[in-house]
Amino acid sequence: MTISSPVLRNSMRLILPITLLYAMYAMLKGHHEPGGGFIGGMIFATAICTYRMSHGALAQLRLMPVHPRVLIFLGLGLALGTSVIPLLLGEPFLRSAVGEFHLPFSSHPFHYASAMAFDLGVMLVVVGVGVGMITQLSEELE
Amino acid sequence: MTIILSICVAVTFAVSIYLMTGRELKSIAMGVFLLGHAANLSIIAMSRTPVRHEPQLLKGAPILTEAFDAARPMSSIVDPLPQALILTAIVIGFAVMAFLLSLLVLTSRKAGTLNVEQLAAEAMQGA
Amino acid sequence: MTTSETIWLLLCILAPAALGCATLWLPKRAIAARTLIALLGPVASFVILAQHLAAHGVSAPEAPAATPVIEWIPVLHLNLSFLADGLGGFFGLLVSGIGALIVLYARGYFGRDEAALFRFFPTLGFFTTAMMGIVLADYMLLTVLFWELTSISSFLLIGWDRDDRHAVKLAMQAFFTTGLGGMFLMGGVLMFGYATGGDGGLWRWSEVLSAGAGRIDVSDPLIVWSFILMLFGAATKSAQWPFHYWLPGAMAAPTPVSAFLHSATMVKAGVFLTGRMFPVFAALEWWSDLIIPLGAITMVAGATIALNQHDLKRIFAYTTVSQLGLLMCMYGLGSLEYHGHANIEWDITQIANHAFYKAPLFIIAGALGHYISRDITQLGGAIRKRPAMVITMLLAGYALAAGPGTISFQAKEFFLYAIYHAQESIGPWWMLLMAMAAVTAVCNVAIFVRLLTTLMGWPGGMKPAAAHGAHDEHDDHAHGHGEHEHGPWAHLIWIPGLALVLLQYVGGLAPGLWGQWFAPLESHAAEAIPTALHAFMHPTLPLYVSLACMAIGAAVGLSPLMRGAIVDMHDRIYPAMYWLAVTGGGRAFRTVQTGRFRHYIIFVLLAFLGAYVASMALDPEMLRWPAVESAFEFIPGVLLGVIICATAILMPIVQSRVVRVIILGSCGFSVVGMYLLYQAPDLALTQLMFEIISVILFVLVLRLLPDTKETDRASGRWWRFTLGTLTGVAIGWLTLVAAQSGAEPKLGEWFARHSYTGTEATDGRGGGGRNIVNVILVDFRGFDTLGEITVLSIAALGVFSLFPRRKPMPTQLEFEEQIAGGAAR
Amino acid sequence: MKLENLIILFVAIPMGTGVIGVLLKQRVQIARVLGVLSFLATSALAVGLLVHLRSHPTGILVSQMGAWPAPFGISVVFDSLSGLLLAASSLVALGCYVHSFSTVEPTAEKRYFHALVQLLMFGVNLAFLTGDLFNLFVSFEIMLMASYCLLTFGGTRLQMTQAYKYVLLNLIGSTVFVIGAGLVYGMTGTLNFADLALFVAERQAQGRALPPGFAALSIALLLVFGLKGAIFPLWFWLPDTYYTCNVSIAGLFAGMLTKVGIYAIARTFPMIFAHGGSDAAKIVMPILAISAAFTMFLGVLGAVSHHNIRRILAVHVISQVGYMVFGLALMTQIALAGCLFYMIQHMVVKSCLFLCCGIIERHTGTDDLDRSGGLLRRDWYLALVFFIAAMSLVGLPPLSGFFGKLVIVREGWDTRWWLSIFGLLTGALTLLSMLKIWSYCFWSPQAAAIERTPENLPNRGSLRPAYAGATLLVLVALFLGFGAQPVYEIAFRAGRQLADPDEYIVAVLGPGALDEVAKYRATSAQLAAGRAAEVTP
Repeated sequence: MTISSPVLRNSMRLILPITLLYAMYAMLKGHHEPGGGFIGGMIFATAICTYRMSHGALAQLRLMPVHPRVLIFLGLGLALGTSVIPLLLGEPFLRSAVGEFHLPFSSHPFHYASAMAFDLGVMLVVVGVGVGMITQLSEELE
Repeated sequence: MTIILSICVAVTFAVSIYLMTGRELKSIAMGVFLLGHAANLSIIAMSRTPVRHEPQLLKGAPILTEAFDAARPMSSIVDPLPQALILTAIVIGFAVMAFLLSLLVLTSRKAGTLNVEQLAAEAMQGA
Repeated sequence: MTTSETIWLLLCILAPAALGCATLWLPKRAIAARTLIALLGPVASFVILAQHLAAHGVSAPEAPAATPVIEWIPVLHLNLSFLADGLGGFFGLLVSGIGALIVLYARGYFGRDEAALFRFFPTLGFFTTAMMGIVLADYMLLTVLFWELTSISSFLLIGWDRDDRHAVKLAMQAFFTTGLGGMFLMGGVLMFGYATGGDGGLWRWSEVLSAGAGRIDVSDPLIVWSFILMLFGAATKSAQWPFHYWLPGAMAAPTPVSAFLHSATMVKAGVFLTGRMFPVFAALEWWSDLIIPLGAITMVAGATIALNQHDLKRIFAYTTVSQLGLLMCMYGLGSLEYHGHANIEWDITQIANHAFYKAPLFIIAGALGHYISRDITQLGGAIRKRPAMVITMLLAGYALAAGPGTISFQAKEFFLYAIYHAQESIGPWWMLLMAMAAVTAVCNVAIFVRLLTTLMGWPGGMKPAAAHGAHDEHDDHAHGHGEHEHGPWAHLIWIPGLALVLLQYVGGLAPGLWGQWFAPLESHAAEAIPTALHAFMHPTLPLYVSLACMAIGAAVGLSPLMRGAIVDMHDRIYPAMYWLAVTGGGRAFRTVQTGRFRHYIIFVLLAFLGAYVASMALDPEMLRWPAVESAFEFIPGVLLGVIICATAILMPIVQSRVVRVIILGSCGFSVVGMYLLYQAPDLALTQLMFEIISVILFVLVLRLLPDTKETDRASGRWWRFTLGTLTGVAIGWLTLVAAQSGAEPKLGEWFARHSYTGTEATDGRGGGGRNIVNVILVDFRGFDTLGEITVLSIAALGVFSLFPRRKPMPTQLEFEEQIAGGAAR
Repeated sequence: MKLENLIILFVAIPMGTGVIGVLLKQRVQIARVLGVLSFLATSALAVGLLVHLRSHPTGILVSQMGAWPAPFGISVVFDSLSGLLLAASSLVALGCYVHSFSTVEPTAEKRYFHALVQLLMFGVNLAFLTGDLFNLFVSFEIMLMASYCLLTFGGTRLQMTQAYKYVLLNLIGSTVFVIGAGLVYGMTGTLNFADLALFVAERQAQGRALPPGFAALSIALLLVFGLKGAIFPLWFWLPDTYYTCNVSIAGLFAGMLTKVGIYAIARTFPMIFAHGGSDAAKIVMPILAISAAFTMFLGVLGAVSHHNIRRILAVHVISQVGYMVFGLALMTQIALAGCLFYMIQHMVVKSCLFLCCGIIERHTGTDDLDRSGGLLRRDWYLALVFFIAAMSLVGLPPLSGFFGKLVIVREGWDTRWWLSIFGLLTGALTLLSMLKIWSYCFWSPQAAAIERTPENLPNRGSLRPAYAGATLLVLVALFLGFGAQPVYEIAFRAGRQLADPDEYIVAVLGPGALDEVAKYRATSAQLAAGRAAEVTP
């Protein structure tokens, strides 16, 4: 399904990077403020799907040159991986770690939680699924 | 508010059952969509708004500005767990919905109809 | 006794099956070797058992001595322990002894048919093992176990002609009937164990027998019912009326099977069980009330139908039914007291008597069928063709007629005396019983007279003219053998019969010898077994009756009356049951399983509503109107609620699919608003994004689907509306009740406290995040999330696999090319 | 590594394999090897743990996800109940999976088949392990989602005309489940099974009533679990769909899916919702009893009346579920143990029958009884396997079904004797239906309708995995029959722990959890003693 409107095409070109960046931001800050992997992933996926509508399948492919299943694989793998690692250290499944480290040019300590890696996995899965489903159904339509 | 939510749950549930007993799989799918809302609204009712008389937007949202100290009454924020449950439910509901819709597409392609009566008749023939 | 005795008896039970299966490893051609090995099985059983009985003697009935227990499944009261008392030991010897003869007979019967013998010996061994198990088991459940194994093996043997659909049906009939009985036997045993104290109850025959009346409360309805259930099992297995139909049907089996299973052994399992139960349950009033009529009716029915048959095997099958009825009746009469002691004598002799003439009758029937025909009308003057066989048959037939000089005569006299004595307890009913016994005797004599005149070719015998069609079914050539065999092996087809029938005459002519063998096994033998002469010297009513029966029987046998080949009307019982189960059951099933989704959803919801209403009746608290403040305290909330409800209600009303999608979307957005009111920003954001994606999906899918309008009758709408409303109210009310229950949010509070930093409870470990919902999602309940993203992934995989890619996805390279091409253009 | 931490592997291994399977779409051989290894690992782990825990005082291992203490973090609990079910389900999965190598079409196999099977088992294992109501919902969803995908696998027309019923009915179930889980939290403030059991025990010890609506709520959850377990009158999705899917998958479904529903009832109702004669128990137990009678009897009638092997087997699943519900309806320690044993034996046996059905179809090209016959002559080994499995299903000794039925029927004589009678009758009718298959398929002259040229005769080599799968399961079934003793020992422990959840509560919530309850119990015992003392003089 493609909507061929020049306005949409051009505005999408502008909006897309911002949206994708915002999606990443929403995911990263999710631990502290509204947001998180699901929301970030959905925003990301929606953006890509809208881009596909305005620019066509090939453009989407250029933007994301992998089959969505790879994203699903990576996402699930990341989530499972972060959950399994504590097991190897003799801790229960999914045990999270929290800590802080200082970035070179920042006075604020960067607060991290291992759960964020998990959240990244969630995001990847959501992107993969959202994009995958819409792509598949659009292809059926074409 | 709880009463309003309960009414919403009742109405959405009732309508979705009405739709699901229909003959056309498309309207049944709509019913499924509504059913998800009914479930989510029902769970959010469990979180009991903290400020009974004037719920203000996001004032008691479960986001901490500082560490939650033991002295602070729990009632200053809403119960976060129902929200987490709903979030999970939304996502799962979406997954099922998406699959169901794809299934409908394929069903109409293979069987040529989405009318449940016709589908049943066809399945009987096949047996 | 030591554990080794248990092992020996186990070996005794397993030997026939083990050696029978061992024949499978020998080459198919080595018939002689296979016969010998198969023979070794029952012989070994016989020897071991005889040795056991000789070494340990036959225990007194009140104090049965079971072998020590080897634990198998003690929690279920199913262990290995064996009881070779008089009854069990006798049956064991009978089964293994006749089993050995049958192996030889099978060799003669099947001749050089390698394939048949190849299959036959293992199955026969399996059966012999099962039968030995029934009679020797001490644990009641072990008896049940072997009981069912006999059903299985007899099924395999009846369905021997597996290409014959009719035989297969008869095999199913037999298995179903005895299997049904087996189920109830199992139920009865379980009920008995339960009623006597569950895990501490009586689960072994030896305990049951020695506990006797002391621990068993015969007035307990559970005990009564357990007896009735067990009796039901015994009755089906022993082909009691009206379940007797399966036994004549089982004649589809090859004759060795008929001779072994359906005359001498398996059908006696029910009698055996009745004998086992006798010392315990005879105190029940139900015992005589149930068993005597059951046995008597079976006795008469079997005998009269037998008289109207042409096929030798069917004749003998029905006389077997009759005789089984007699044996049951005998145990029934046994509970009636005569001068203060049980009215039963020499019960084991009566059982042995039947085996010793009925098996030879079958054996010769098979042999005659093999060489001439099994149809009695075709056998006129058969003595000239096969004298040895005919003489054997007539010897056995004489015993069937209970002529003086056979053990059969004494057995019948005992039975008639038992009826005669029963007048003390049952009053005038004894005359009816006596009449029934007389009818049976007349029929048996008539059958013998018919056999005699026909086989000898004397006047008065059956003539072929009387036959009508279908003799082909009645010969044994169908069991696959080519030309007749010659040489010593060929005689095996009748010699085993002669060997058995001679025992009848040993007992009849030398009762001392018989008494020597059998008296130790008998628990109900008051005096030495009398000679026939004794009866004539002391004539009483029973003797007159039996003499009269002989005279009338001879007359009936010679007269042309009752010589048709009728079909037992009970043959319709099983087809009727089958029809009821298959057709009737199918209809019943299809009334609920209609194949229509609408019906299903109605059934499900009605079930839910029914149970819901029932639970409200039990829990009236939940019907109280919850104490809540005004519903309209917050206007935005009310507005959003109204929008949600309104859009929901609009959904079924509008038809246009575009409008529907818009409504669906607006409903979703109002839900988002509701989440915001409920202080749930994460939820609102997520719902918003999913709403967008869902709407995109809906639009996509709706474009892929045909656009058809829904039609439904108005009445349909009304019940849909009612059902929907009721369910909605039920769920809504439950929500309200739960929300007002005022339970403290234990989990939620803990999560809030530990979201960022920890407390002592967690050694200071916290989730490290300020957004509690997110911390719950990725940390506290991250496991849920892991599952949730799996669901998402599976759904995606499902969609991918539903629509296989028709064209391969352009690879990176192709795609570059296309870009390049596009640029060039 | 601590033993407790290991139990998560039941979930992690299939999930990991499934995730890798997503990527190994085209590399079928590697996926197969990995899949077999995964099921082997979980089976070995389950059996090993069961053996290891035989001497353990309670036999319960608990792992807290994320190391958050119970009831706040999600508990994963391996007790006797879940242990037996996990062992059985892993073995069944292994058998069916191996069997699928010869029945799933090569083109279809590349459509994420391996990943879906693994993820299905992820869901099933999680359902057996989890100690949290909402997590149970998640595991149901994983399992259901995977089953939707596998059900429509291949996308034939017949599948498409039936699959929607399965999806939609289960969807309603899931929705009610999620509402139910939410409301349970609303009423009790907790979701952890042990904590819920404690909540109920505390209320009962104090003599306080449970919150209003608790009975109705448990009815709603019963609907959900019953729907999944295919009990009367909620089974409709099952007979209409199971016969449409690939036969290995049908075997997998028949073995697992209904058992998960029954497991959920067994896990939550005796311990929580219907514990100790609460209001909910007063309504739930009669409902279960009536439902059990109908489930057993109507189910078997439906099975007898069909004339296709697949349909007979599919409908039979229902009838056997009836026995399990029978055990649940009695809710005594022993009956629960019988129910558990019946569940595991039925998993194995029913799957085995489906696998046999797959091989029969390869021989005859159809599952129509009228058009097949004479298989005994052609394939005695298959006949043997089928016969053993069929007789186990019927419940003839000394095969596994007998031992399952035995305990349940025995317990039934006390209060629900009519159910026991139904059970026995059902057994006989089951026999009839199995004999029907046997006599039509294995005996009977070979039907003339089948014309088998050498080309379309199945290739023995390609069927080898199918035989291997069926053999594995029949061996397990034989073990369950002849080796019922050790299995029953564990099952009895499970029954005891379900009927009296104290051990479970302590194992999950820690040693001090029951202190309060014990105090109340002691007080009420004193009171009762005092009252008795007052009455006596």
